[in-house]
Parts: sequence; C-alpha cells; structure tokens
Amino acid sequence: MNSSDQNRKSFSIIERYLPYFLIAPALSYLLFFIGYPLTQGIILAFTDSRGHFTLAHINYLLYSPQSLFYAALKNTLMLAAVIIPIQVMIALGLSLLLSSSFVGRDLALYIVIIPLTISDVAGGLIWYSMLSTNGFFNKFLMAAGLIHSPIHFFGYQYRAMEFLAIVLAEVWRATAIVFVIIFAGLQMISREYIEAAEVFGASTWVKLRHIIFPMLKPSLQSALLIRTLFAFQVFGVVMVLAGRDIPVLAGEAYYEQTELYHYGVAALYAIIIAAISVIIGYIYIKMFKAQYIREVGAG
Amino acid sequence: MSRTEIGGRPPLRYYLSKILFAGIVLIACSWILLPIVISALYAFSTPKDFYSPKEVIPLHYTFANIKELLDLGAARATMNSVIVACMTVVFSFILGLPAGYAFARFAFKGKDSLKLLIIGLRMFPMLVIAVPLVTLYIRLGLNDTLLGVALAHTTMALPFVILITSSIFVSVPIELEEAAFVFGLDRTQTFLRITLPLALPGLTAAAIFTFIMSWNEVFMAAVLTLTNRTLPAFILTSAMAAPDFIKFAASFIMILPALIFVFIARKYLISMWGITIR
Amino acid sequence: MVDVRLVGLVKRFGKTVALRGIDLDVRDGEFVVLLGPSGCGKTTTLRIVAGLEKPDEGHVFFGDREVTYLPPKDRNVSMVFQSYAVWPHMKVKDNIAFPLRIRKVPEDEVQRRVKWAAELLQIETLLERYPHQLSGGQRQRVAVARAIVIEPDVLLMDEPLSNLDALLRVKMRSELKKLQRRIGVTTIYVTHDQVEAMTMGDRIAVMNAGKIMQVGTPEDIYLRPANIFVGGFVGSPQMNFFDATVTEKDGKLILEGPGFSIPLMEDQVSVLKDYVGKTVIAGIRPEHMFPKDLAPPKLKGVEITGDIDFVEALGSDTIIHLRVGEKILVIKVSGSHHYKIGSKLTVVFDLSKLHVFRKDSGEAII
Amino acid sequence: MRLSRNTRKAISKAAAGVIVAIIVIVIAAGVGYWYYTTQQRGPTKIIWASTQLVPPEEQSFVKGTLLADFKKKTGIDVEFVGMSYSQMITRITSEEQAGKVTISLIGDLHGDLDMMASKGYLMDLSKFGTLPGRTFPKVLMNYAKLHGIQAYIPWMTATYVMVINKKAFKYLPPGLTEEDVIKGTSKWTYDALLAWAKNLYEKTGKKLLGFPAGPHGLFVRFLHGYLYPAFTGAQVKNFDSPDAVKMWQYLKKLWQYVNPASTTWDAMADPLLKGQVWIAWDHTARIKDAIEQEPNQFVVVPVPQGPKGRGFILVVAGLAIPKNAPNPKAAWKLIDYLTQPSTQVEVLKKTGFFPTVQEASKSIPSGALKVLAEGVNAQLNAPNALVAMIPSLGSKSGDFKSIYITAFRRIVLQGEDIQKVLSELGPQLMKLFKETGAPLPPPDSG
Repeated sequence: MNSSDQNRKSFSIIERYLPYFLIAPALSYLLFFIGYPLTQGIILAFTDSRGHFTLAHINYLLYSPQSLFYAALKNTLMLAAVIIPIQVMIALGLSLLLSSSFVGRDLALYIVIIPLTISDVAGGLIWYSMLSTNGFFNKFLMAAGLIHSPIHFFGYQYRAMEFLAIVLAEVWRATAIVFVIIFAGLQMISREYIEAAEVFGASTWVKLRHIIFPMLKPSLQSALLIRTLFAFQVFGVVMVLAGRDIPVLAGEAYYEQTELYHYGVAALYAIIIAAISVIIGYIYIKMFKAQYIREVGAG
Repeated sequence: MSRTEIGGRPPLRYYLSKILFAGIVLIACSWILLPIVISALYAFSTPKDFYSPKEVIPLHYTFANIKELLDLGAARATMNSVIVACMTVVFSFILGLPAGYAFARFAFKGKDSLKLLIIGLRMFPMLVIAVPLVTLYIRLGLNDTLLGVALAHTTMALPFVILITSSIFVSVPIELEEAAFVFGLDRTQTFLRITLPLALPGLTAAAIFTFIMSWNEVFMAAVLTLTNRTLPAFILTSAMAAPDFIKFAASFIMILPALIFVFIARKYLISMWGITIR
Repeated sequence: MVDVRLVGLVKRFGKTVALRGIDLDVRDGEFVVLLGPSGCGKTTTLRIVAGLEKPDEGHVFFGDREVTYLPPKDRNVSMVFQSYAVWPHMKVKDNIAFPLRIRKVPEDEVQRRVKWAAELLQIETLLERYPHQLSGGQRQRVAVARAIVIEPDVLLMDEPLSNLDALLRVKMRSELKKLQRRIGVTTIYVTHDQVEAMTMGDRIAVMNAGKIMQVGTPEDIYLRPANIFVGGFVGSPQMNFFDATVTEKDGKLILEGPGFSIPLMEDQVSVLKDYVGKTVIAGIRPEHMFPKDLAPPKLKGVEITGDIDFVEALGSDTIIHLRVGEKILVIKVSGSHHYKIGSKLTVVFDLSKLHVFRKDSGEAII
Repeated sequence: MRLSRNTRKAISKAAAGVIVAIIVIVIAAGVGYWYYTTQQRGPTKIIWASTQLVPPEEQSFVKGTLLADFKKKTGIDVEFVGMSYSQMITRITSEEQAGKVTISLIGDLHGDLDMMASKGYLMDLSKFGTLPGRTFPKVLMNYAKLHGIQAYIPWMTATYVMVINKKAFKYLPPGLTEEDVIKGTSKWTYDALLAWAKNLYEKTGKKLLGFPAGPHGLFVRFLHGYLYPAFTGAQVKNFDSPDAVKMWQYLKKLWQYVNPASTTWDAMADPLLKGQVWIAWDHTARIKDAIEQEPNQFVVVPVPQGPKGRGFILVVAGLAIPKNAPNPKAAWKLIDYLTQPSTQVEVLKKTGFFPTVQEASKSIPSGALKVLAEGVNAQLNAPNALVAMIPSLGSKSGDFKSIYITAFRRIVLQGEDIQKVLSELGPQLMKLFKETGAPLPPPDSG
C-alpha cells in the first residue's frame, strides 16, 4: 500500500517533530541569551582590553582596596540569614491563619499577596517613606511624644539601622513569595488528614507538629531554596535604601559596571552570582525531580 | 471537656480566640497596606506638610510632585517602561506560547528533561546576563535601546511564560480540542478557534504577569541603557538625588499599574505564582 | 454511511502495548459496542477510528477508502466524548452548528439542521444557553445533537453515559439506541458497562488486554462466551469458576470438582472425551443454579450441598454465597427469599448451562 | 491552574478583549513613538548632549523654557540628552571613531572637553567668528583654547561654597567674627570651623555642620578639591604625605561635630531648610533652593583656608561642537543663544550656574542670587586662593572618586589607620593618571 506508506511518512514527520518545532524557537532563544552572555562573561573576566589572558580582574576583586567583594559577600549572606527565617515564619503563620475560612478571607488573601507585584525599587522607596527622618515612623513617634529627635535609619554611619531597614523592606516585600508557596502546599494537604487528627482528639500543636509540618516539608524546602536563590540577586531594595553603604553582590556588579567601567570585574561578580545560583538550583532541581517523579508516578 | 460546654453557649475562650484571630489578620493586613497608603499619601503631600514634623498624615495635597517628576524625565521613562514591557510580552508570548502548548499537549521524547531544563532556567539569575550583554549590544547597536532591554527581559520572562501557558493549556480539557478535530478542524484552526478563546482569560493574566515582571525589573534596564531609561532605572539613577517627596511620587507611579493589574488578575495571582515558583 | 473495517491494528505507547492486533468489521448502519475493562484498549481503538491516534501497524477502512493516516477532519466521523466536550465558550446552538459551519454548509441549511437535531434530542429550549447553564444530562444531549447534525459516516461514542446518574443513564440508553435506529448511522460505542453493551449493541466486541476476545450478538456473548474472560466479564454476579478434572468412571465422564462431582451429559461427553485426566475450568452462571425447592421441575441437574456463608437481599433478586468445601459458589435467585446464614442449603445446577474452558488457553470447550 | 467557571467569569471575555486592545494600542503607539524619536530626525532637529543641567528640575527648565524659546526664535528643534560624564566620553568616542556622529552640540566640563580636544574630536570654533555683544573673561577664554584650537565656548561656571544659617553666628567661637567668615579673612580657617562646630554642639546639643556625603552627593569634591589643596597644596600628588595625614586627622576631629545623617544627604538644600544643619558645604546649584526660599536666613560664604591656602574647585562648563557633527550651524546658533547675557541670567536664576559673560554678571538681580553671587565672588577674591580643577580621567573618573571616598570611609567612618589606608590607596591613584595619561589637574600642575 504505497499511498498509505507515503501518508504515514508525511504524517509522522509533522506529528513526531511538531513539539520540537514548537519548542525550538524558545529554547534556542534562551540558550543564546544565556549561553552567549555567560561565555562572553567568562572571556571578559579573564582578558584585558587587548584580549590577552589576565588575572588582573580577579586580583582586583580579591585584593584591591577599592573592591568591596568580601563585604558584599558577607552582607549578601547575612541578609539572607536574617531575612529568610523571618519570612518563612511569618509566611507559615499567615498560611495557617488564612487557610481557615472566615468572612473577608479572600480580601485578606489579596492584600497579603499585593507585594508580589511591587518591584524591589518601589518597595525600597515605600519603606523609605516609612523610615526616613521625615517619614511616617519618626513623625508618628514624635507626635506621640515617644522620641524627641528622629531615629536615623539611613546613612553610612547608621549602617546597622540601614541593615534593619533593608530587612524590614525585604520581609514586607518578599514574604508574599514564601507565603504563596507554603499556602499552596497547605492547600494541597487534604483537609481530611487534619480532620482525622481532630476526630482522634489531637491538640492544635499536635496537629501542627505531627500532621501539617511533615506534609508541608516539601513546600517549606522549596520556599527556602527559592528565597535563597533570590537572596543572591538582592539589588533594588539595597540600592534604594543604602546605596553602596551596604554592598551586596549584585549591587557591586552594577557599580563596577556602570560607575567604574570595570567590565571584567562586573563579569566576575555576574559569574559568581550565577555559580552560586546554579549550585542552589541544582539542589532544587534534584529535589524537584524526585517530587515530580513521585507525583507523576502517583498520578 | 466539661459537660456544660456541650450544646450550651460557647465558652468565653471561644470568643477570645475569635477576637485574637481577627486581630492577627487585621495586623497582617495593615502591615502590608499601611506602607503603601503612607507612601501614596506622601507622594501627593505638599512639601510643607512633608517637612513639618507635626503632620504625621499630610493634610494638604497636590499633584505638583507627580508633575515635577514627570517633567524631570519620568514621563519619558514611563513611556519607555510601557514600550519595553509590551515588547517583552509580545516577544515572550510569540516564543513561549508554542512551547507552552507543546509541553501541555504532546508526549515526545525528552519532554521531561526539557521541562526540567526550563524549570531550571527559571531559577537562573537572569540579571547576570546583562553585564556581558553590553558588549554584544554595543556591537549590534542595541546598547541603550528599548529593544535591547526588551530582548533581555524576554530572556527573563520566557521560562515563566512557557510554564504558565503550559499549565493554562493543560487546564483546557483535551477533549474539547479532540472534538474540534473530529468535527473538521485541523490543529491550527483548533488552536485558534477552540483552545485560544478558552485559554484567553488565563493568557491575559499571564500577559499581565509578564508585563509586571518587565515593568519591575531594574538591574538589566539600568545596565543596558544610558539615556533610554525605563522607569525603575530612571528612578535608581536620576531620581535618587531629588527631594524625598519626589521619590515617593516615583514609587507611586511605579506601583500604580501593579496594583491595578493585581486587581484585574487577582483570582489568578496565587495559582500563577504557585506555578512559577513551585 | 459506510462500513468500517479494522485490520491488524497495533498501537504502542512507549513500552506498553495498547493494541495487539485488532480486527473488526462493522457493517453499514450497525451499532457495535466495544466492551471491556478499563485499559483494555477499547478507547484507543475508538480514537484510531476517529483519527485522533495513529496505529503503529494495521489499517482502517471506511468502505473501500483507507483512512488510517487521514486526519480526523477528513473522515466525516462524529464523536460523543465521555466528558461531552461541549465547547464552553459557545452557546448550545453554536456548538451544534459549529461542525456544519466548518463544512461551509449554507446558513439557512445550518439553521434547519440545528433545529432538526435539537428537536430530535428535545433541547429546543436550551439553544440560547451556554453550556455552564446546563445540567450534565442536557450537556450530553447537546453533545449527541452536535454529533448527529453533520450526518456522519461513522458515529463514535466514548462512554457517553458514564457521567450521568443511574436513572438518567437507563433513560438515555434506550433513547440513544432509538435515535441510532432512526438515523441509521454506523455506530461504534465504547463502554465498560455490560448492561449498556447488552441493551444497546447489535453486536458486542469484548476486549481485553489489547485484543478482541469475542465478537457477537449480546445473546452469543452471554450464552456462548468464547473464552473464560468473556464468560467472567459478562454477567452479574460473575460466573462461578472452578477447577475440575475430567475423569472416566464407570464408562461415564465425570467432572471432578472441589468437593463435588458432576456427571456430564451426552453431548458434553463427546466434546470432553479428549480431556480425560486433564484439568479444565468449569463455569456456571449464578442464575443457572437454584435452591432445590425453587428449581424448575424438569431441570436435569446436579445437586450440591453447602453452608450459607452470606446473603445479599436485592429485593428483585437474592444472591446467596454458598460455601462448598474451599469454594464459594454464588447463586442468584429471583424474588425475595430468606435464608439463614450458617444453615445448609442444597442447590441444583442446570447441567445444560455448564461452560467448560481449557485451563491453558482459557478457550471455551463447551 | 483550574479554569473553573467562576474564575473564568472573573475575567470576562470582554475585559480580556479590552486589555488586549489596550495592549495593542499601546504597543502601536509605543512603536510609533520609538520610530519617531529614533528615525524621524528632521533636518532642523539637533541633539545637544550635556553632562550639565541633568538633574530633573534643571532638565525640565532647559527643555521647557530655554529650548522652547530657542525654537520660537530660530525654528530649530533641539533634543536635550542628559548624560553622566562617563557616558558622554563613551558616546563621543564611539561616535567619532565610527564616523557616525549624531550629536551636534556638547555641553561638558573643562576637563572632559580638554580630553576630547586632545583626541581631535572637537571642531575649531574660531571659524564661526565672534559672538557680538558679550565679553568673556580672559582667564576663561584662555582655558578654552586647547591643543591649538578654540575647543569650546565658556558656558557656565560653578563652584562649591559654604552656606551659613544666620542663627549659627550666635555661636561663633572666640576670636572669629561674622565679618571674618563672610569676607573669608585669614582667620576663617579650618581650625576655626572645627571650633565653631564644636561650640554649636556644646551649646545646642546638636551636630549642626553638614556635608552632602550621601550616595549621590558631591562630598568627594570637598575631599580632593578643598581639603587636600588646603592642607597639602595639591589634589593628587600629595595624597599620601605627612600633610595628608594631618588633614585626615583634622577631618576625623571635625566629623565628631558633623551631623551623622550627612551620609544620607545628596544635596544640602533640604537639610538647611529643615534646620537639620546650620553650616553646610555644597555645590552652588544644590543649595540654591534653600537660599531662594529663605534668602534672609542664609548667607553664602567662602570656604575656610587651610595651612597651604584656600583650596576650592572652579568648575567651568563649555559648549563644543564635535567634528562631523550633523548640524554645526544650528549648534553654533544654539551656542549664540546660550551665551546671551539674558539667557545666562535666566540660567543662573533657575540653576545656580554662574554666567561666563561679564555683561550678564553685572545684571544679576538682587535677592537670593545676589547672596549666592556675593559668596562666590568672595570666595574667588579671598586671599590665598588655590584654584583646583576637576581632572579629566574619562572612564576612570569613577575610580578617582572611589579612591577618595574609600579613604574617607575607612579612615573617618571606620577608624582605620590613616597611614595604612593612604599607602594602600596612594599607588592606585597614581596608577589612574599613569594609565590614562591624563595630566595632573591644577593646582598640582601649577
């Protein structure tokens, strides 16, 4: 059956390769726009202006008195270490709170996730309006007679307070991301598990400790990892609230690139951020893959 | 459990816990809303009220701050941001929609690996590509162009668009498509006349999401442009030396579209974010 | 209208083989039911006929035309989906008119045909509604109306009644069958519900594990199952099976079962002669066994006594679980009767209704 | 994502349609606008790139007032493009090297124009003849003759001065009079400033001295153009010297009485108006607002002098036309317009940049500007003047600033050992000049 064979051939080429045709443009775009800059970044990081191999950028990064690499690394890690636990705790609390039904729950839900759409720059500015010397916080406390001169949150000499301001702004802005992950995870736990525990007389704490937490573990893990990933990209909030007073990795990349024109050093920062993220991402993917396979297997 | 509790009036503890619960929810909501409201009020406050330590909440309002900010260059920057965001939406949908559809509708070799790759790329810190991209862009004449920023933003948005659209297409029952096949449509017609109309609300929400993503992005925009600043890049580089109330006007302009879009797409927000960050 | 011929269909999904060689002829205007448990390949077969899947091997003919690799749109088939697949963004009338409009039927003809189909399914009043304003049964009618409006060569139905509640299902069963008679369209109907299959099908193709086990009229399937699978799958409660050895005793052939023995009738003896000394599987339907007091007077049967293990009173029928040695026999008695659990009961079974299958292949011997 | 009936209703098809329509319209408008701004440059539209008058308020004045007026008079449409210094250098360099010049007029500081002229990027403006009706001071014209050509036309000058809230005069330290400060006598020294700030702190309990040391502030100019020349006689070459050590020791002492919010301030007008500081140093343009709002409250005074003299920066901005500019004639017309006395007075009024033509200087109206102008004049004419110019290091100017700021942060704010910091950073500073080949700026070179 000749015509049938021919039909079959044309059919299979289109139908078999159609998904690849559909995916190819997006994938090649991504690979080019990530692969090319990464390669270019590595070249930039290790060559001088004439294209010769050099370690000058690395030396600058590590040893130049102008370089704030160690401070940036330290601050980035410290910000992550302080912010993430607070966010996870608040998000967990809010998720538990908002997973019960009450009048106005939907409204509360929307309000809690509003910060998802607020950019880091805007978030920083919003908190600047709260905390600046003429901001709401200081004016409020002064009007209430609790303080007589404003509390300074900004300025190189108040770096501890700047740090606090960044923490506040980031907790305010980015807790919603953690919240959404944990909340979604909580929604997936069948109510029957919890009700079963209730029927058997479990107290709230026992329910939390022995039913909800263990089942929420995957969500918590992925929330933690994603927040950690984002933490290494923290930029806008810090730039708005502290400028370079509190150097962070992305901020230094920006500064070296646009103010000092040290393209090689900026590229090094980029590579470092990418490398850290890839490592965290790898852990995430491994974990996700296990979960994905479990889900597919179960479904 | 004492016997009196059964069937009788709820104990005092019940009311107390209700009040406590409402209190916590109220605090949580005001923790989010208060800073937004305050910064918006300050954005319209007269400088005199803002500088006066007595006016905790400003009493006199003016559009002068917004106007001044717009005169300073924010008008152009806002326009630029809108252009970049729209281009990003268009590019990432042109590229991402077919891929999302393929992931939703086809079984093919390597699908899982490709999907994991996309999930992985979504986690990649896209801002790092901006730094080396400058060199390429200078060569291509894309440096300091809105197109260049949009291309970089597309890279950032594309994995999200693929994953979101894929899950939207999955939610359109495949039988609706098959019915169309059976009744005489080919794949393209089916996509255009059945799948697309059904996915449209979801896709609109996804487009809004992409728009906001680009609208909010600052690092790449600041690195890749010099004069054609987008709004966040403009604020970061130019508006920071301006008086405070001008900065608040800037933050107001920045969050306004976000708030409007949240309202439009509010039903989708949680599920969408759930998909993109799970 | 055409006849449909399936030749040697094989379909693999990755490593699993869904179809292992399906051959089936559906005659013009015939109502054929594909019956089988879930995962047997019946839906895959239907989808291959529709063109939604392509077989890895084999051919599909509509009349003389090979359609194996034609896309669905070029086949002039219709389909009613399990979930109805009524497009939610179109009004009922547009749903029904859609296939016609695709075919560029003139608009006045479209209106006429939509009206015809709507009347046929009694949904004239629903035409202006959107699907989400309809109940499940109404949506089902819309799906059927949409399927028949184009006067397809072949009408395919994939478990169309499975999402309806029991009462509605019974009602729709007869309606669908009547409708099919009236328009005379060649129909392939997939279901896992044997009652549906028995009541609706002109012929039934029983499928299992990617193969057709038997094709025949409902009567054939019920009375003369071709193999142990068909015997077990059709009929409720399930046919009683037990291993038995064919032995010769006093010149007569006896089926030696677990705790009882059955003398064979003459016509049976002639077939089973070759199996002397071998183990076979004997089967008897629950409705072909009777408590001794209720047995038809002329019944030539074998008596077996056991302990009543359990009784299901269904009102119209009574199901008795009788323990005979290690084995539980299920007996269905029409009417309502009282039996005491634990008491002894002697049942007679209709020797003429005995089925015997080969132990190795499961094929029917008698 | 489940598309339930409710959620589908939530965004009705109509809403989705409207949004799509809006997006399409916006895209169309945007693309049109983009096309218009990038492609459709008519023959009479010229680009004026400037590193000056870039802050938003000044830009809106340039675009809304100056250029609108210019267009009315000449019909020439000008697009003003504000840039940072490094952006300007990069842009001019790349455009000149590629031979595709889009910029018709450059407004930049002396140092950068010097560098552009040395690379041969600038037209000789003498060929356009003279500008009638205005006289440029000889000093400025001499600065503008670079590498054998008339590289630019002096456009504006500016400097950094001190502003005193008159309330502060009540707390003058012994031995210092109001007169000394206003005239800038030899008693008005950095030590006197320290004593004054200390006195203010002790009497009022507040740190009332302030500097714009915020992330976008110009405090770095105070370090290299004021303190260094005043204490070491040079901006750069004595960076790591015993005199420099003394200078940093002084600054550490002074900083005890400096308002710690200084590190947040980018411009001093706000803190002065809010009364957070009574003594401030900043660029004239960045304090103008305060004096304008309350001209009777503030007085502009020369900066104090140090052991080596009264170091201060004179900023000269010039207008230049790049070689191969698309429309040099229109650019020259714009230069003509911008240097007219009336325009220059307008610029002074709005921005605080001082005129370069003598005819304009004479017609400054009384009031806030007079206060400023008097202060600036007093500084220029004060004894022991040590004029410093900002060096032109092109893309390395960021590094230059970063070195002084780093030194300040480490020594003053973090209390690191002065000598250690200076000997670490000194070589970095010298390397910048060696790498770029830029000459040491005055007063080092003088």
